Order: sequence, then C-alpha cells, then structure tokens
Amino acid sequence: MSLVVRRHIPQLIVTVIIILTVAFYYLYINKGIAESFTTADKALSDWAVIITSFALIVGGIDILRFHLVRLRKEGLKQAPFSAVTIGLLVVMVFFALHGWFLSYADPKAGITITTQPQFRWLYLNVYAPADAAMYSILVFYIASASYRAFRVRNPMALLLLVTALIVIFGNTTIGGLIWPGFLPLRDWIMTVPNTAAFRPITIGAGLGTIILGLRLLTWREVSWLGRRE
Amino acid sequence: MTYLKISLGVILAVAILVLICVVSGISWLLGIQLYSTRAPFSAFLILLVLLIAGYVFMTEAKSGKEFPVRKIPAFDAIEEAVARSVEMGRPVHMTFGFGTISSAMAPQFIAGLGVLSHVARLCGKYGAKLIATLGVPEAIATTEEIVREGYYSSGRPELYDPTYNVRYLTDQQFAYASAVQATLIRENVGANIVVGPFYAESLIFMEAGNMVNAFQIAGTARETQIPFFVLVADYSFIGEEIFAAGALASGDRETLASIRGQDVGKLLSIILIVLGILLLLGGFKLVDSLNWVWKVG
Amino acid sequence: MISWDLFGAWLCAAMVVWIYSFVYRDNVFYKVAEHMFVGTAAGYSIALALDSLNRVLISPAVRSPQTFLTTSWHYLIPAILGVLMFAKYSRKYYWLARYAVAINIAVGTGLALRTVPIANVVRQITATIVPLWGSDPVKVFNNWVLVLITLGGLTYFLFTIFPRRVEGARASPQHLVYRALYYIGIYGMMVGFGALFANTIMTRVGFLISIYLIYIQPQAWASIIAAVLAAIAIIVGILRKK
Amino acid sequence: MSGLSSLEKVLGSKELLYTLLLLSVILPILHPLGIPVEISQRTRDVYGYIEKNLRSGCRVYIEVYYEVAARGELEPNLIALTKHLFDKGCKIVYGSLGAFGVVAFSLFKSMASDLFEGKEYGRDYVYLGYIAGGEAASASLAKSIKGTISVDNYGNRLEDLPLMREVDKATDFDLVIIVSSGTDVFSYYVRQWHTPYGVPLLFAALSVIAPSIEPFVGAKQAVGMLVGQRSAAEYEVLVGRLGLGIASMDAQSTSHMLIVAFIIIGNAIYWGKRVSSKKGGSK
Repeated sequence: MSLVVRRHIPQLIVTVIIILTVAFYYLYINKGIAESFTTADKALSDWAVIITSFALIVGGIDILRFHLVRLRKEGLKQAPFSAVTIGLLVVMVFFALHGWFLSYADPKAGITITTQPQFRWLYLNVYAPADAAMYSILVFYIASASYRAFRVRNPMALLLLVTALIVIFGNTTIGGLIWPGFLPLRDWIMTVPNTAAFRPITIGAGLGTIILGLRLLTWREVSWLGRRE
Repeated sequence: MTYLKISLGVILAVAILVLICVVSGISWLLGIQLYSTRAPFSAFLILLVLLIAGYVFMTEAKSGKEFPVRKIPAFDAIEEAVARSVEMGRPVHMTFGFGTISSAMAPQFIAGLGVLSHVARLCGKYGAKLIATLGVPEAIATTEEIVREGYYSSGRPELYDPTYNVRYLTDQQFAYASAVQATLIRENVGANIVVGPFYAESLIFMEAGNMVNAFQIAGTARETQIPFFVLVADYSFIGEEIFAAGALASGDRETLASIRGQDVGKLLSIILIVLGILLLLGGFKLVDSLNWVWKVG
Repeated sequence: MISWDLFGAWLCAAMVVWIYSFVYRDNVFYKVAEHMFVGTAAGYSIALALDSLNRVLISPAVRSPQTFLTTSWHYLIPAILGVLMFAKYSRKYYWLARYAVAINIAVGTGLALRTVPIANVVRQITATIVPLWGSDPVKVFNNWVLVLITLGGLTYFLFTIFPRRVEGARASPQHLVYRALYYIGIYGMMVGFGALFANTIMTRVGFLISIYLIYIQPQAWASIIAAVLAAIAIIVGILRKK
Repeated sequence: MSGLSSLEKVLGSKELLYTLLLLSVILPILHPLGIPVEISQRTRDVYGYIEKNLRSGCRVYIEVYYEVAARGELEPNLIALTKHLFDKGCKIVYGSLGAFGVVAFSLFKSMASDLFEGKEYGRDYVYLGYIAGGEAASASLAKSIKGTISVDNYGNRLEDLPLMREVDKATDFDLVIIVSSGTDVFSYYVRQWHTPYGVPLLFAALSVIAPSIEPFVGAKQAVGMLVGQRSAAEYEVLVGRLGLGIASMDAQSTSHMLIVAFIIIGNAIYWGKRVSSKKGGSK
C-alpha cells in the first residue's frame, strides 16, 4: 500500500497527464471536445502556476533556513552576510505584503504587490543593477575563455580558430579595413555551416526529449521521485 | 524459432501502429476530421513511431537482448572527476539549472536529475562531499532525496547534511548564477558537473570552475550554449547525449535500450532527407507531404 | 541633503562595480553585493509567487466567491497539493510533496512533446530537403555543405546502430561511409561552435557598453569610490593569505 | 624557455586581460577613434527602401520593445531610424508591447533630444506607452488603436491628439518598424499586422537573435533588417548623425582586437614552448 501512494500514484499522474495533453493536442474528435480541451489545457497550466508559486514560497523558506543555519554554525565570519540576505528577503516580502494589502484596502491607489513604492525602489536599485552586472560580467569571462579555448592543439582546433577569427574580423569595423572580404565570409559562415551544424543537434535534442517522455510514460525514469524505496 | 520469441509487448505495439494506420485511412476515406489542424500529420506519426520503437527495444531488452552502446566519454569521466576530488580533499559540485519545471525544459531538468543521482551514488561510494546547487523550486525536495539516497545506499549516512549538500539559490537567473560562482570559489570545488538546460550563465559556471582549476564536465541540449561547454569544459555532453546520460546513469539495461529509439529517429531523419532530395529529381516535393495537415473537404 | 533617488543611483553604481570585482578575486564587497542580490531575488520571487497566486486563485475567489466555487473550484486541488510541498520537512510524509511535482513535470513534458516533433524534427528535416543541383553554383555549393554537415552530425550522434569494423578485417564500404560522415559531422559542428562563440563576444561587449552608460558613467565618483574600496579589500585579502 | 614561461604567467593572469578589456571598451566611448565603417548591402537596402517609398507626411509605427540591458545595441538603431524618418518629414507613433519599453523610450528620448527639437508632441509624434496583452494586444492594435487603448503614455486622451485622429489601424501606416530584443514580438507583427493587412515591416534586432528571425526577411515578410550595433553604426553614417553606434563599433573593434591579440600571443607561447621542449628532449 505504502508503495502505491508513495510512488505509483505520482507516476500514474504523470502518465495520465502526458497522454491526455499530448493526445488531445494532435487528435480531433469534434468541436466541443476540442474547445473543452483548450479550457482544460488553460486550467492545467494555471494549476502548474499555482504549484510553482507554492514551490517558490517553500524555496524562500529554504533560503531563510540555509542562512539561519549558517548564521548559527559559522559564527561571526559569515553572520553579517547571512543577516544581509535574511534582512533583505524579509523586507522585500514585507513590502510585497503591504502592496498586496493596499491592493484590496485601497484599490483606487493602483498599488499592487510589485508596484509598491519601497519594493520598486529595492528592485530598481539593488536587484536590477546586480542582474544587469551579472549578465555583462560575461564579457570578462568570454575574453579569458577565448584565450584558452582557441589554443591550436590539433587540426580541429585550427579549424575552430580560423572560423572564430573570420567571425571576429567580420563583426568589427577594423576587420573591414584589413580585408573587405571578412564581412561576406562571416555572413556565409553564420548562414550556411553554422545553420547546418546546429540542425542535427536540434533534431537529436528533439528525439532525446521524445524518448525521455517514453521513459516517463513507462515508469522507467524515476530520478525525479528521489529516493528508491 | 526466433519469431516465436517476440514478446507480447512487441506484438501489441505493432498492432497499435497498424490499428492507428487503418483507422486513419478509413476515416480519411469517410471524410472524418480525425486530427487537429494545429500540427502536420507527419509530426504525430513521427512521435508515434519513436514511442513505439523505443518501447519495442525496451521489451526486447527485457527478454534478454543486448544493445551495445557506444562510449560517451563525458559520462565515464564523472567517476574520474569524483575520485580526483576525493584525492585532493575537495568537494564535488553539481548543478542543473534554474526556473520552473513546468516548462518545455522539463526533459532536460529530468536528465540533469538523472546525472545527479549518478553523481550522488559515486560520491557515496568514494566518500566525497557533494554540493548540489539548484534554482528549480519544485525540485528542492527531489534533490535532497537524491543526495540522501546516494549517501545512504552506499552506507555513508553520516556524510549527509541537507543544508550543506543541497543549496537552493533562488529561481532568478543571475542571482542563482552569482551564488553558484561564489560557491565554486569559496568551497574550492574539485569537480564541477553542470548538466541541464542552461542559458547565458553557462560560461559563468565554466570560468568560475576554471578559476579553482576544477575538473569540469558539462552538458546541455540548448543549442546556443553548447559551444561554451564544448570549448571550455574538460568533457562535454553535446545535445541529446544528456538524455542518454540519464539512461546510462540508471544502470538499468531496459532503460538503456530505450536510447536505441533515438537512433531510429536519426536514421529516419537521414532517410527522409536523402529520399526527399532524390524525389526532387523526379519533381516530387516530399516537403509538402511532411507539412501536410489533416484536413478533409 | 541626500535624496533616496541619489542614494539609489550610488547604490546601483556600487552594486555593478562590486559584482565586477569578483572577476579579479573574491572579496568582501562582492560578498556583500552577492548576498544583497540573493536576498532581494528571493524576496522578489516570493513576491512574484504571491502575485500569481493572487491573480489566479485568491483575487477571483474574493471578488466573486459564488462563480469561483461553481466554475473554478478545481483550483483548490493544486493549492492543497502546493501546501503539501511543505511535507518535505517531515521524515514520515516527505512523499506527499511528490504529487505536486508530478503534475508540474507532466505539464512540462507534455508541453515539450507537443512542440518537439514539429519544431525540432519535421521543420528541421523539411529545411534540409534542398536541391543539390541547379544553375547557380554558389547556391548548389551551399546546399551541399548544408546537407552533408546535417547528415554528418546525425551520424555522429548514433549511439547503438552503426556499422562496426570487425577486428582484423578490411573496413566495409558502409563503415567507410559512416566514418566519412562522422568526421564531416564533427568538423562541421566545430565550425558552428567556433562561429557562435566568436559571434557572442559582440553581444557581450554590447551589454558592457549598455551597463557602462546606464550605471557607471552618470555616477562616476560613486563608482570610483566603490572600485577603490573593492581594490583595497582584494589587496587586504591577498596580504592576509600570505 | 623561462622567458616564455614567465610571459605566459603574466598574460595568463586574468587581471591584466580584464583591465585592458575594460579600458579597451571605455576609452573609445569617451574618445571615439572614428574607424571608417563599410556599409553592408543589407543596411543600404533598408536605407534605400525608406528613401524611395516614404514621403513627407507618411506615417510610421515603431514598436519599442527592449529592456535597458539591450540598450547599447538597439537604441542607436532606433535613434538613427527616427532621425531618417524625421528628416523625410514622417510622423511617428511609438508603442510598446512590453512594460520595460516605457523606460527604454524615455531614455531614448533623452539621448536623442536634438531630434525632437522643433517637433510637436501629438502632431509629429506620439508615444502610446505600454500596451498589455502580448499577441492579442498586437492583433487588437492592428484593428483599431483607439479601440484598444484610450490614453497615451502621458495620460492624454487619444482623440485630443491630432496625429491620432489621422491614424487608427494597421493600414493607416506606411511602414511598421519593430525594434525588439525578443524573438516573439517579430512573429506577432508578422502574424497580426503583415499577414492580414499587408503592412510593410522593418526589423531591428539584437545580433544574437537575428538568425532566428532571418526566415521572415528571407520570405519577404519584412522589407529589411538592421542587426545590432554594426547596422546602427552604418545607418548613422548614412543619415549623418554619428553617435553611440559608431562609438560602440570602435569599442567593439578595440576589444575584439585585444582578444585576438591575446589568442595569437597565447598560441605563439604554446608553440614556442612546445618546440623548445621538443628540442630539449632530443638533447
């Protein structure tokens, strides 16, 4: 019995939902069924949104717990940093709740969870610059990665280097000063061999996805269940 | 004699395919709209053929047939990576991405979880410390269980500490990335295993791992990020190899047999491409047939 | 008098500089910025979660409870399953969390299985069926390259079905074709990887320029002070290690 | 041999590379080098299309859809296109299907304030602001702008704006320009504006996503496409307002050349060491 509720029912849920959503996507029985499928499909994605929301809240509590444990275990060296994370997390949630409260208490003010003024301030002045900075930190990494990656160790690496250099010179104006042919050559590489190179990968990824779906359907893919009872 | 050995599953599978073809044919003749106009009919047929082919191989494997699989070097390297980290006394890091699992990226997350369970078992076997970071809120519980299972099944329950081993670092892409890169450096990891759907953060992980000279194994099926993994990591899974890795990790012969279905799909694609080009000689456009949407009247 | 706006602009510049400082070396200020980032991000995602719960579940239920109970009562099921996700903290009932995960995994995989056969397989195959002859030699050449690399790549990925070479025997023609396509595939893919890698440099530099214009340039002094602080922290860190 | 090793150590230390990289990006922005730009056929086609087909009094719709992080690549394109359209005497309606477009537009306006001098809001240009609803909103705008929203970004009623009395639906526009950092928006406009109403579309995209919208241009669903900073720089030369596009191209050139130099030196050291160690081995 315990195995049934612990493993079999969750796996059955997976199988049934996949079969229904995929089958009714491709099949057509009549207009009524197609319409009710569309509504059910919309409802199901709302279900997923609700579950994800709860998961995010669990995740927030996990982050809180993680930092509380570190605060206790690692002492003063880590404490100020963990306190910063915990503090900002709590403050953000507090402002969000305040905005939520206002959206019901005073709907005319037009303040909602994400538009609460203090919440916006924190978002715009802490989250947004950090987010943008992390994205653009890649410029440093791509420079040091190319320094190492384009080392000519074998013929294949030589091909790699030549391609990369053509693309680099084609992209920059200085390349056009050296040889005007770089730009059309770069365009050719990007449209012909580049497209061709990623096509088999795309097909393969699709096939891999389908076969993984099959393993889920036949209860062979069990890693998502966690422990093996 | 061999014909008699074909199992009931195979017969059933083929019967289903035949039945579907017959029903489709009859309904076409009768002018019944059986399939939706959302997708070309060929897509449905390809999906069906692959599912049935994979299923047939799985049942064949069950009845004892062997399918040798070519080596995937990156998969074999995982054990080496874990062993080396233990020798150096450094922890192993594994991550599989961020975002919600209820998106079309779900299969890649599952492949990542499959690799994670393999890594966790190896960490239990060698007594390595494992740090699994993630940004998938739904998978926190699963990840904890997988890591726990890895240590418990190899008789090392004392190594399991959920707040150390499993770290959820928000589902926001770059907050997750910034915390992962910091974890890699501060914990001085010896091996950095990165398998799942990744976006721009892929290179951040690779370079941060390189800063501490970690042994790096990476893989994704998201095309735009593959170059960074292939060119920077020590070993890489390219595209569909991550799905195969998930099957290899299960260590189960029947599960492994399913990846022969992927091969059927590739052969089918090759045949369709070659056939399509040859038919162009005769002026017949296979493309139109492949794009054909079931529409009566 | 320091206004909140000015303070915010300083904070923005400092956050950017401190995050960048990590590429040189991990330091106290990066650690502060990172922990601030994770804290706000975690708070932000909880807020987004509350927002979607409000939009899908709570607002309709509060605004018109009657219609909610008759038409959308089933939204209570995922809500209950969502609450059950907290069972992961329980030793005995940890498996209750799986029900919710099962639904999300199934929804995600279902979504993938719908789009993948069309977008990843059929569309790619039809795009590769191109004439390998014709009057325009450039086009013909391009088509040959396209088809050969695509077929080669597909061959490269074969896991179990391919002609094997028997030890000692001479390679069969099938095997030779297989090897040839295999190498075309891997070399073709390498060209693609090199091109994509190099092409990305441009976008990344573009992002750096944007960041510089938005956050650093308007607050030059704040950024310089932040950079000096980070530099001191890095030097102190190095000296301490020694 | 030890010389090579120590050189490798200096170059391999990422600190040097990162500092030089920062300088190579920032210095050209402060002091543009003015490396001449060769104008590609693609940009010339776009310029030629506007020159040939648009006359004074023509009406253009511009979708502003990018977040601030993509500003470096797309804003110069938007500025150069706006300059060209205003020079031709066109009237422009701006709109955003994404909430971040509002910030992007205000930054764009302050960066290109010289273009808007002498132009009257409401008569020569209008900014509709953020229109929520994604593809559905796009379809609804194509049917009727005034039926979709009633006020512009600044709270003015659309009926009070002279330009908005002239235009209402997709077919009222002579050209639609989409400046976007996402792929989806391009397909919205193709499906909702071009396919049903046949309005000519013009794309301005990030260089990373250009390949994915290339098919639309190939299928003649768009009259042309501007890609990233490179096209922006070329277009700035064509319309004669040198700005961030050109400066960015200089920064791109210097930073790319720096990376190339490091790659070449790295290879030279690698081979130098390999050759010298082989010699050492034979001794």
